Amino acid sequence: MARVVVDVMLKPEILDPQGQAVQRALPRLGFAGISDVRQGKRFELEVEGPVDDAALARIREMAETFLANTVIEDFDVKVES
Amino acid sequence: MARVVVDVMLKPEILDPQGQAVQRALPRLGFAGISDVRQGKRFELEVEGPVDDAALARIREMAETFLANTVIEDFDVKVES
Amino acid sequence: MTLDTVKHAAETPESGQPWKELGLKEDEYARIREILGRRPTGAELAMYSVMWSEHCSYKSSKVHLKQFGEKAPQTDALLVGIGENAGVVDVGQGYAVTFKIESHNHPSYIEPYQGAATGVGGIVRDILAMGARPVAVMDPLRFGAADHPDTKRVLPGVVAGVGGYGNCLGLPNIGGEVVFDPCYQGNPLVNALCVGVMKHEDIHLAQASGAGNKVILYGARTGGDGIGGVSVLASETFDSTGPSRRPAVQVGDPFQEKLLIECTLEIFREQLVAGIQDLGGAGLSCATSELASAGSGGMRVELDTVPLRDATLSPEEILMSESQERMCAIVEPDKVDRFLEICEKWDVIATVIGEVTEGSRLEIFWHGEQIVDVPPRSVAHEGPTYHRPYARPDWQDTLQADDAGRLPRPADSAELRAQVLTLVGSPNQASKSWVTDQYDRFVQGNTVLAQPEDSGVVRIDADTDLGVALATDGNGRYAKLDPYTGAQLALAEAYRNVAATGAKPLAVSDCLNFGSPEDPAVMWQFAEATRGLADGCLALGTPVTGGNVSLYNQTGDAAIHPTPVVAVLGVIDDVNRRTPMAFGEQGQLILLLGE
Amino acid sequence: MTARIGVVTFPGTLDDRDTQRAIGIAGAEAVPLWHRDKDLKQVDAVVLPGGFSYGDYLRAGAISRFSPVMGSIVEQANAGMPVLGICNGFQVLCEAHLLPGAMLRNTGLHFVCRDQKLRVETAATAWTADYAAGEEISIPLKNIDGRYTADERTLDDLEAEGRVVFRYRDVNPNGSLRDIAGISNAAGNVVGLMPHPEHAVEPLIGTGRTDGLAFFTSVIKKLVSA
Ligand SMILES: Nc1ncnc2c1ncn2[C@@H]1O[C@H](COP(=O)(O)OP(=O)(O)O)[C@@H](O)[C@H]1O
Repeated sequence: MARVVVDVMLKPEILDPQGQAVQRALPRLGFAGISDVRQGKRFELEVEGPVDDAALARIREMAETFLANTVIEDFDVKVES
Repeated sequence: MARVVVDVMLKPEILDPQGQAVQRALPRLGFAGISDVRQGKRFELEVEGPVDDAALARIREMAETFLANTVIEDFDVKVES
Repeated sequence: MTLDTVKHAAETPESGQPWKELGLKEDEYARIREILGRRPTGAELAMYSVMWSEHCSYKSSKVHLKQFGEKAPQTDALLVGIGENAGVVDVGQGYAVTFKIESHNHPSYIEPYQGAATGVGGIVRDILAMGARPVAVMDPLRFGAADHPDTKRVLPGVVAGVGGYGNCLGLPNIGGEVVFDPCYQGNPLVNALCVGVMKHEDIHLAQASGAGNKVILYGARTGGDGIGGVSVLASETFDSTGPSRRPAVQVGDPFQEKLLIECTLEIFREQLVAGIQDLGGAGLSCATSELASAGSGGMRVELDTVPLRDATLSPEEILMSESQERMCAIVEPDKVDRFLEICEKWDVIATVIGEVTEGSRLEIFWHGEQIVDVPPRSVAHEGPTYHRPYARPDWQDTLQADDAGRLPRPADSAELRAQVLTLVGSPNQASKSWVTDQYDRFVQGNTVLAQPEDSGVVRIDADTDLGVALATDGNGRYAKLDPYTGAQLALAEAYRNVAATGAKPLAVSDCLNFGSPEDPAVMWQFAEATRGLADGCLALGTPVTGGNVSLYNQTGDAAIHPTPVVAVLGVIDDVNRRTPMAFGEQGQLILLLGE
Repeated sequence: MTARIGVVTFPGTLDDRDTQRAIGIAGAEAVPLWHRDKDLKQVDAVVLPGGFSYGDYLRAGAISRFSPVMGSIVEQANAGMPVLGICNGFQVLCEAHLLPGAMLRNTGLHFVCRDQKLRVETAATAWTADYAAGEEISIPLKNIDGRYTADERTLDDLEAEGRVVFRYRDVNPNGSLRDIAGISNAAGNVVGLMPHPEHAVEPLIGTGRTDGLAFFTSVIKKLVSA
């Protein structure tokens, strides 16, 4: 069984109030030196069978049509070693 | 400027309703062969200054006390290359 | 490791058992051995320990709670009284209403969002299990000082959790309280109320009768979450991790609960269940033993059939798991197929896990071996009873002597002005809309009055405009000064708030939040408050139909103020005649009633 | 003839029964539709009601969009059938690409429940004919993922084509771009909005206003006269 990770982040031009809220809170908590925070989603998929090119292509399609809404989000697919 | 990523996932033994809903939907959408899905959060932090051990230790502390609730969540800190 | 079967337990009487770690006292463990005539198996020990915990057995409080029955006023309105999941009140036109208030204090301190969310989820399932459609929720809350850093952690999470769960279920939030006081710093109070509506003939009870009837577990899969939660709740420390490394916090899935509600209501409509129970604290241990105890026969359960989220769970853990969003139903064999069909329609997992037997024992099997063989009543209804010592604390006189008359008076108009400003600017007086605007009060399209009104009013029949009104009130500061009168004041306030809308108050539910019962001073507060509430209910003619006790709300030696929270339910025959709080038109007279 | 308006129930839909009641009050017959059925039971129009279908997990509307009933609705909507998406229904319509743009978490990050003032920007849709363009109405709003977002070009096109149907007045409760509360497709038969007209049809209930009733009377008139 292999794990494939899909990271989904808001596109850079889209306002991310969650990330901003985190960033604004940091100095109050005593953490300085973080100039920007973006918050997104991480999906961990357990894949049955081999993670070959065909499987990855299917997962990419799944990310594009389902896990991410590409009107507002970018995604990235990675095989976890 | 360097980027540090903090991944926050529900602990394995904790119910993940979101991941479960995604997994249950996949076969209906025609995606077979995914035996489990977990959904978590991904934070991308832009760090001013060098990401040395001291900086990473601080970020780890931030993750532990603020970004994650370690009662139910695990986290992982990675420097993005 | 060998499985600790009933047979094995009988053969190994001397084998040591972790009864202490599970929160049992020595004499309680001895009593279990006496009941069984042998040492309990691991699974039996797990069941007794959770069911005999303070949280499930009310062992410290039940000698006092008895008064609610003994002093119950004469009324025709009560269709089901104390003892069931929730009491049921006749509101006329063939309708019955069930309501109950419960606490989820300790979990909400550990994980505010999920603690509060699962608190709402739990009380909603209680109401559903009576046969009712849940129609509204309320949430009386208490936090530490408004400006304390930990309040900033706890409060937003609790409010988001109450809202996140209730909003997603589609239950309008029609009222509650937000109170700040330093005494709640390490012990916030998260109480949640749910009210549900049904026709008289739809009332369902938690009992397993009729040998051959099937036991069906439906809803979420069982996982390792919340195991030991009950024991942790019952003990005064959070760091006791109990026998297992599993987390004591549960994550709620309001979507699953919404499906459970619709699915269960459809099952009720087709009259497919003979008995039903929700799974809350103590999970399957509680549901199976309570169903069997209240029924006529015994019960046999094959634990292997329980759908799991985590295949590594031991039988003890499956019995103790507090995984949310589960229900247990007793179904006649010829109705099982239809039952499962409706569950499939709603994407709800349902499994036959056992059946009602001729016998009188609750028997549980694992891999074909018997691991539990107990008289169910001894688990569910015959737990220990404590007569804890109580005594009026010696500081009570000093406290009462320090009355408002000793406060300095404002010397001039500037000081008076400053005092008024301080008062109206205090977090306890300020508008609560920053909280309540995060709650959906419109969903279901029947909300007649909600925040900021004195009580919530919902229509329950759109044709006749029959409605119910609900208010919750409590004042820990009054109750600390005088627990007897303080409880009555809470009752009187909620009663007035309901009456002021034009509704007729009918019944009471209460959530009694106190410190450690092992402290005689706290126990005295508890005894006085229950006595006050019972006397007050008798005087007003409104019976207590059910409620909840939350003890051990204390940090070290410091207990919270005694905080009885009282909910009053009223009926209004025509919601068109409700009276809102705001002034009406210009020129109307303002009258002050009372002393 | 009585118009027949379908109301879809997805798992987790909350406002289906209220919407059915509102349709009845407006004088049409409400027909329940189930997410697993392709069959639209020959209704004349469809409402996708509010709620948290599939718990709003993943993204609001993202899972519902793939249900069998949506296949039929997309087909009929493209053929001109009036479709209204309220709140979660609006989110489903965006995810299904019947309407452009997407809905994001409110900028305030909280669930917001309030009596919301709106301006009706156009009466030229199937669902707003009984209003006057420029009219202001107040109806309940309740959401946490209500921030309407689209790229600049899409927004410019929507404005130019008169497809911004509602705009928030006084307060923009969720950070929606250009104060957009609701939009339509090019033909004007498909409308989506975040606030809840079905909660504003009876004087006694909710905010006590009936400003939402005209949504339903608009479409009924259109259907009956067609
Ligand atoms: N946690 C809460 N949940 C829901 N409603 C609340 C909550 N707290 C306060 N409210 C509502 O806000 C209104 C004002 O509350 P409060 O200031 O306590 O009023 P009062 O002092 O008149 O009881 C009431 O309608 C009350 O029901």
